[in-house]
Amino acid sequence: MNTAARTDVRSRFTLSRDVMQAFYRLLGVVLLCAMLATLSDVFLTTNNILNVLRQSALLFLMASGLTLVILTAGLDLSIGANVALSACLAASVIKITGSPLLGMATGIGCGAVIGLANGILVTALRIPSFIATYGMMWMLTGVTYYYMAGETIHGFPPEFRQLGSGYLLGVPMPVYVMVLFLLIGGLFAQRTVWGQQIYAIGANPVTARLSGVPVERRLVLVYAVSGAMAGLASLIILARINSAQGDIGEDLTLPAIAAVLVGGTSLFGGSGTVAGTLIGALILTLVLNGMNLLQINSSWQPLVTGVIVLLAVWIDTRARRIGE
Amino acid sequence: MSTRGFSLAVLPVARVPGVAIVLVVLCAGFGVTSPGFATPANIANILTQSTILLLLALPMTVIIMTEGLDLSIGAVLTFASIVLAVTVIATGSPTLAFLAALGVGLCFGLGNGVLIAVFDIPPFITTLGTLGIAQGLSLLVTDGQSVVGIPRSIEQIYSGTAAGIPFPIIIAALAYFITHALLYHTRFGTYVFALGGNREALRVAGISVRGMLIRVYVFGGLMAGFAALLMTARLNSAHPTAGIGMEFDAIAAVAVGGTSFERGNGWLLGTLLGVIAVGVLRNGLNLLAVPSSVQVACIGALVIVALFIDGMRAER
Amino acid sequence: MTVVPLFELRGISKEFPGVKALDDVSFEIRAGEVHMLVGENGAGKSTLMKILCGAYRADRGSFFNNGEPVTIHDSTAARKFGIAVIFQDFTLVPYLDIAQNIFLGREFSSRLPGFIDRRRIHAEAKRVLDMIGFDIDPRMPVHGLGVAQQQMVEIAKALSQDARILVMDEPTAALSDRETELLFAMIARLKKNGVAIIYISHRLSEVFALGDRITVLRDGRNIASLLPAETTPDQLVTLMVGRPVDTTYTRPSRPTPGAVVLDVKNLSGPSGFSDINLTVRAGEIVGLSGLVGSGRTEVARAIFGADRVTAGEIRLFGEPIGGSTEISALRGMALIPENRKTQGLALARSVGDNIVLAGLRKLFPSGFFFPGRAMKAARAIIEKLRIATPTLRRPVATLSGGNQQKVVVGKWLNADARFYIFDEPTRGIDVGAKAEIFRLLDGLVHNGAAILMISSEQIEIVHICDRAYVMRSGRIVGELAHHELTEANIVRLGIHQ
Amino acid sequence: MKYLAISVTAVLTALFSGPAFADGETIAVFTKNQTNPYFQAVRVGTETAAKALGVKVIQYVPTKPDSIPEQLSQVEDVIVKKPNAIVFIPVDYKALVPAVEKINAAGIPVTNITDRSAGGNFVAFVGADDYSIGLSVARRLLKAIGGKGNVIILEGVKGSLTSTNRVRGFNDAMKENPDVKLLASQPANFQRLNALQVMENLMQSFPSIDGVLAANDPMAVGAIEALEGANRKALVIGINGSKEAVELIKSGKLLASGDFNGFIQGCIGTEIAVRNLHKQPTPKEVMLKPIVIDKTNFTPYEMPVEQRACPTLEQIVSN
Repeated sequence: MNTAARTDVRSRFTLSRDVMQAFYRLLGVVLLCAMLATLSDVFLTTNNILNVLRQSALLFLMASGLTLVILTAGLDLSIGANVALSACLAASVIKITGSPLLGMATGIGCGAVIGLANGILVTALRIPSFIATYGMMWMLTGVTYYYMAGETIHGFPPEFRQLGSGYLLGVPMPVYVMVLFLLIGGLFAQRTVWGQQIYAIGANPVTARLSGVPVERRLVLVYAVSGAMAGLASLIILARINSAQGDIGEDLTLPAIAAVLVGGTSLFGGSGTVAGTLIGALILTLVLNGMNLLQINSSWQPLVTGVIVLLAVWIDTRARRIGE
Repeated sequence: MSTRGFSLAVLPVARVPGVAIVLVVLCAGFGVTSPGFATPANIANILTQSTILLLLALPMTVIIMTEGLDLSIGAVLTFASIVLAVTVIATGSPTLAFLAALGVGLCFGLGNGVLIAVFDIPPFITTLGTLGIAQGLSLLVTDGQSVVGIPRSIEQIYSGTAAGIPFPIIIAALAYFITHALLYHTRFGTYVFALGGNREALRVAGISVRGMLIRVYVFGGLMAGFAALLMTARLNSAHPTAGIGMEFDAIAAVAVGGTSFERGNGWLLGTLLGVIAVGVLRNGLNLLAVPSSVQVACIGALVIVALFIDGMRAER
Repeated sequence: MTVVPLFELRGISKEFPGVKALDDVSFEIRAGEVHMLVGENGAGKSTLMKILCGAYRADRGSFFNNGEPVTIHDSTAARKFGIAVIFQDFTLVPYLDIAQNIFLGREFSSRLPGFIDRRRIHAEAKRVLDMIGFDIDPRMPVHGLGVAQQQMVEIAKALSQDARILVMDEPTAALSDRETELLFAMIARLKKNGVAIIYISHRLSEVFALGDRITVLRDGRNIASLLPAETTPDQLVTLMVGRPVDTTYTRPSRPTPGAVVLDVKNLSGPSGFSDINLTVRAGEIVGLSGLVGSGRTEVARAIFGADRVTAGEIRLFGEPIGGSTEISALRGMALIPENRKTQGLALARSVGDNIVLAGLRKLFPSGFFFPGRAMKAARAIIEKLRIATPTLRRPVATLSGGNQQKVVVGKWLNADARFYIFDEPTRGIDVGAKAEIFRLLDGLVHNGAAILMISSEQIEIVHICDRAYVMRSGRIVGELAHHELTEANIVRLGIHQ
Repeated sequence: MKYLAISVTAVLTALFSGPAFADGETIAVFTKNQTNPYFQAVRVGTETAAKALGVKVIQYVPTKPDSIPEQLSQVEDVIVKKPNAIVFIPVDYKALVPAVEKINAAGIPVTNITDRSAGGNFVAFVGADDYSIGLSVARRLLKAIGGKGNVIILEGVKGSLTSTNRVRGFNDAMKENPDVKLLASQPANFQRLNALQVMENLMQSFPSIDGVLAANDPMAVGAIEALEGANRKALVIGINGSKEAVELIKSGKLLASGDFNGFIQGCIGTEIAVRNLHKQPTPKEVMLKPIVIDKTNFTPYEMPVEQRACPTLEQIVSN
């Protein structure tokens, strides 16, 4: 008993299984990089690495919020549509007021409000998150289309565009944002009471409730955060492509979900990490980057992505076996 | 809770109203506001349009009852229809082509089943993966082009009628009754309820859970193959984007129909109503010339309202 | 006299990685007898039964059917010898009807291949249900049934396979007294029809009331096979535990009640209770007795804020509360729910995670979580409650029932709760551990806490509680002061006249 | 039950707020999606013309962008409504042939614009020749880089008629300039973000890029953003002559954009449909001249489409 006690004085509260998975996943990234490096001489250049990081930032920001939702055994299919609407609103606010800050506030605010709505549908109205957010996706898309009426908003002040295309000390801005939210997300999940409660809810909502955890409120929070992150992501997109269009968020949702799953977060809730999601986002981005570098027929992209998702999760299940 | 026999086994009590109410409201609303709506021609039109989605929603109901999911079904449909088109053009034999399409469905169904049952990969992820694979294959085979030049004999399957009833409706009706029989009158169906409700019960009864799971996904794949036939006949061609996103429409229809994602609590008739409700909504809005953007929002509203009503019912 | 046993296991041994679950156990069962199988959790009872029904394969040992040597390598083989098991967690499918459940996997075929003959299934099911005197429409879906009814279905299921040997694993654990009587009546009927019954139980009263023979397992070994007449409860427990234990835990001393901690007035709720009035004082253990289904759990949940209430008020330390488990927890109320696994614990998470869950807000008022501090807090609890676990990182699912229960209690010590509601604290816990749980309750009240304890075992109420309320069909029908606290009184109030 | 009432009324109000039909002739217009500005221009064109000609147009757009089955369903629904005429852009030029045949069978006159359908009978086809536009705008860029250097092509959605023809035009222009090297030709699905990321990745492989031929304006914009992000210079051309493109030309960021005038196509398509209804003679085919918009001639394009007036058929056909 004593020795046992001493051994886990330093050890974290997470199960060793998580560590195992993180290891497998990093291994995957390394292998992928090694492969690409041998195939393409430009892959390992600093520029390209920064480039990959910048591209993964967008995916990660959406996926990081989603990770929390999936930790509670929920799902948010509306983030793509959320990005679109938030981006369009933010864009027009910037256009009208000329104030980037106001625009950013709008984008994040809009995202958060949408998330809040999702949270209410799931908790107060008890609609399964899968369906609630699916319906929400359609409604948001409708509003976006209606609002944009097929037009494009473009040309934002340079200081705002720095957020997407700017550099600081030779590193692209989005990378800083990504790192920042990796830390915030990680701390929130691992080092706050709310984070712990979220894990508990994912593991067993009934127990959590009977242990004095305000399950409904935490769920609403989680969806709101997921929405806010989508809002943030929308700003990055805006700043990068310098324009907003109704279809901006299309086909961003499934990749984000894939990133979370490849990142080792379980759909059944209670286990997973934000850091894992970053790795997931990196893997998916690396694949696309590699394909462009090697100029592989883009038709291969969905196929390869699909195979990678399967592989990653299969390795997980194996890791769990060994872990237990 | 009523306790009158068989009906209970078929209808999850709390669920009955939602979709029915919505459907009635929609039909009443459109019937009043849009003259063209309540005509036999239009009703036939709505039903025909709903057939392909129904062919996907039926197996989706069964799959969801096993606490599973099949995100690949739309992409499999697409790939199957491409294979069908390519084969029929190459060989000129519709039968062979149809078998090929079924083959594709079978393979993907089998693949999903094995990955889920044997490799223990959660259905959502498995089928998300196979979705990518099917989509990729479709693009690779066609290079993004539609496949055209299909003999009329295939188109007949969609446009033809028997005794004034369009073939698609007959096929869909058959599919529905077959699925109903499977679900409520065969061992397969009984074990589907058990897969979602209590797998331990199956094990104790000495029935292979894995085998059953695989069968369920194979059923999904095969139905996708049938749907591919209708889709190809309808477009008189095959296109690598034709079925994109249909899996979510199907899942939504099932959920709207009152099948819950837990404990094998499913309701096949609800799925049928759900599919029709979506069809009626789209058709009615088109007849009213409602702007597309509003239509998009309405579809979302339909899904949420239907489940909202169910939720309210479930409370008491 | 030499009776050829209906079925016999000889020299059964079974090893799991690290543990010798069964060590040369021999066990025989005769036609028409009720054979009690007793022993602490982990003594090897369920392993033995799993081997009997073919779920596990023995490493060593032989089987004899009517004296003939046979082998049991899988469940179908076991079924061939008419061995059927009724597990604690039922193997029923909620959205199939009773008949389909009874014949699951053995459906009658109709002419069409693969199709089932529903009419025949229902008819046969009706016949079986009549046989056990269970009058219910076989077309009812199972999800609408109560625990007792589901158990009846399980039994019907077993008999429909013409079981000659019926294994029951703590069948009365979730039954009310009346349902228990029905069950016993049926067991008697089965005996007459020559069915042999292997009955696993932790309730000594049952063991002596029902058993024709008793077999005691301890640490995977067959300690004794004896007749009820030859032994006494205390001897039996000593055999089970391996050391003398007083089955009836007696509290060394009782603190004098202090101020009123909980005061409930005219509480009514939609979950099936009305006009509840009760008070609990500091230093008191107050019992809440009554039949299963009399509304005890519902009242507890409502007091804790887990269920809605429609009328009345709840005061904790004079402050009105209700409607929010969060507030209740913050104000120092604790609920130890009746079902550990589904309500008390997050089974997949670690022991440490579970222990700190309820206390998070108290331990980390800043809102920031520090694993180190959490570990310390958790370890303190583990030592205080003597929870047996190698590390804090072990999934709580791997602990024994007793230790799991301690974790659920420990959860609340961190939240420095001062009013505890225990709902069936000793369910599924073996005799040795029971005493420990009671010692724990005792300790709590001596530190000034107040306790409301729900239990179906009147004997526990009588020995542990200072006072007790008795409920019947959603109402409190009486309060028994310490001197009038007897099983007879509880039963008299509890059951319908 | 209260909730129920609320939700029901909610649906009703949501549903039956659609515009009612006006009397007089109605023309149903089919476009591919609600997100691409090009089709918005087309819709505006049809509406402007309709106002001028005193008819009513109703827009039908798939709720899922470019969804083949859905456009087919919408056609089937519209046939039930029997509008007087239809102006039609097929989501896919081959897969929608059955839809056209259904329209023909219903005896509704249908005018085809933008993407030439592979089958069915049309009153007329109004379009611009993707190939020659691609050719001429590519020539413009290749001339600007002095007939030599490294060029990248950003293709549209694989297999779409528009993309195929425009890229074919690009390639033929390349053939005329043997000294120009084609570094890569990758699809970016007509989308900004894709173009941006594809471009970013390609820039890693190719240190020197002189020109980018993008098959539509959004992709051109994506490429420009990518280049700016990496502080690299290259001439970029796009196609469509969208508002955004014109502004970029004005500010010198975009070299040129091929004028694929959706507005005029909308106008003329509608006008032909109406003339046909009035039994007036109509040309079987109207092809807009390939015009390259650049610094020299962008001014007329600055006016937002909503404010432009439709040219008459004669004006178009004559010049």
